[in-house]
Amino acid sequence: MAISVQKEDFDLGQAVRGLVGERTDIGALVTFTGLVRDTADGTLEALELEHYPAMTEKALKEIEAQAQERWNLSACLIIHRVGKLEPGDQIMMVATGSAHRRDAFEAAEFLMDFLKSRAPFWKKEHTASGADWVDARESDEEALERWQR
Amino acid sequence: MAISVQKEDFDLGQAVRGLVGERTDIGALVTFTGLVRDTADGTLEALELEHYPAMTEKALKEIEAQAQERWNLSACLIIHRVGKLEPGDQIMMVATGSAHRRDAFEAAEFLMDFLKSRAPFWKKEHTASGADWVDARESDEEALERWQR
Amino acid sequence: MTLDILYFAWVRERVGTHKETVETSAATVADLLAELQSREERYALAFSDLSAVRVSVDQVLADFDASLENAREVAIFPPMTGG
Amino acid sequence: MTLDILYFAWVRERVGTHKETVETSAATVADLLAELQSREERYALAFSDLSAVRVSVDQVLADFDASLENAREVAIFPPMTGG
Repeated sequence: MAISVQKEDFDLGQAVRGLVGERTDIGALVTFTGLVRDTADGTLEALELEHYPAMTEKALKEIEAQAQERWNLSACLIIHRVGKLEPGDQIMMVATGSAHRRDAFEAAEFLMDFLKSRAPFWKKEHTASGADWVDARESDEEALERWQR
Repeated sequence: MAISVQKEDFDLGQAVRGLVGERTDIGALVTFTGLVRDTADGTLEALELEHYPAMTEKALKEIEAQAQERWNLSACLIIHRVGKLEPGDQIMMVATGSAHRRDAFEAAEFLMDFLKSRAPFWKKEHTASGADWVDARESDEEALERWQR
Repeated sequence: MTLDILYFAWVRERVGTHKETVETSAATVADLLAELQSREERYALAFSDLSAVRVSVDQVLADFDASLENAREVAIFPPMTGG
Repeated sequence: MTLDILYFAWVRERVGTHKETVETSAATVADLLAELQSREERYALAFSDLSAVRVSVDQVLADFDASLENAREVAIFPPMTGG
């Protein structure tokens, strides 16, 4: 129910506290944080995130609405950063709160699987030897298939 | 690789920052936080957590070792509180970090399924009308079965 | 009709612009792409492998055979890599 | 042999103590439970429904037919409710 696309970093604890607030009906809260992972040879200088602003919010709201429809969620949050990040930096997070853990876990995985290949973000890796757009992974498309029912 | 049983509250953001540190090989970090959920009629005054100290650390280490064996985990954390808590309070958390999200998600779910019914904690609900030990749930035993292979 | 076309990531780099406004009578996304490809080499290059290209019509993901009737904005980009 | 026995949650409340040391020659956990049950009403009550009781031997979960050979500490408690 909260979506933010931002350049600034975020604090996981603060985000979750803001989401839960004074509520006492949430028993289970799952978060996923995506971090900038260095290349295997340790040469990553920066990860640049481009997005399609007019579409991003629409896409994230649609993905969130689908999660709300499929699971009993009391709370849901998506934060995605854009701009230039460094290895180890936080890229994005989702948080899902529910009465029970199964809903929270499944909804968080669902959000991530859709964010990976259905939200209009593109990543470019900058290394000493140049810059390359990150290829979409076959496994990310496969991950989506299990939610088709 | 880090286990703590404590009376004090914890901060999700701080816990995760401590776990990740300066590492740049973690692309995916999943957390689960268990919160004190009020009863359906809103009469919960406190949740009391009892544990078996000599066994707790052994059990948590064993559960964590199993997770490490089954998934590629770069980082793993379990914090479990004991004592008297109020509705909305944080009870416990796990965090799992990995290169890719599937490992982090599955390992976190595995840890939670085992913590629920294989770690020596017992919960007692205090309401205006008295105190009752929380019954183990059939569904928690069923949740364990899917990890048996 | 008048259509805004947006390009992202390496499609943007190959086409050489982020956004342009075109006059077209293309009925579908596929028609539009073919029209652009025939117009200039840089489009032909950018869309040479259609399996590596995704499109949206008015900010909603669409197939190549999607109709452009009443469309205002088309975007062309590589498979998304969010999260 | 001398054995420390620990009780938790409602088992502790029904038995009325958290920890006691007993002299026993019980060969298995089941033998030990039967011995305690025959000793006093409060044990009989606490262990009346064995399907609601779990045990550990030296801090490791065990079955009722687990041997007590070389055991130092047995704990008796309801199904755990962590997390």
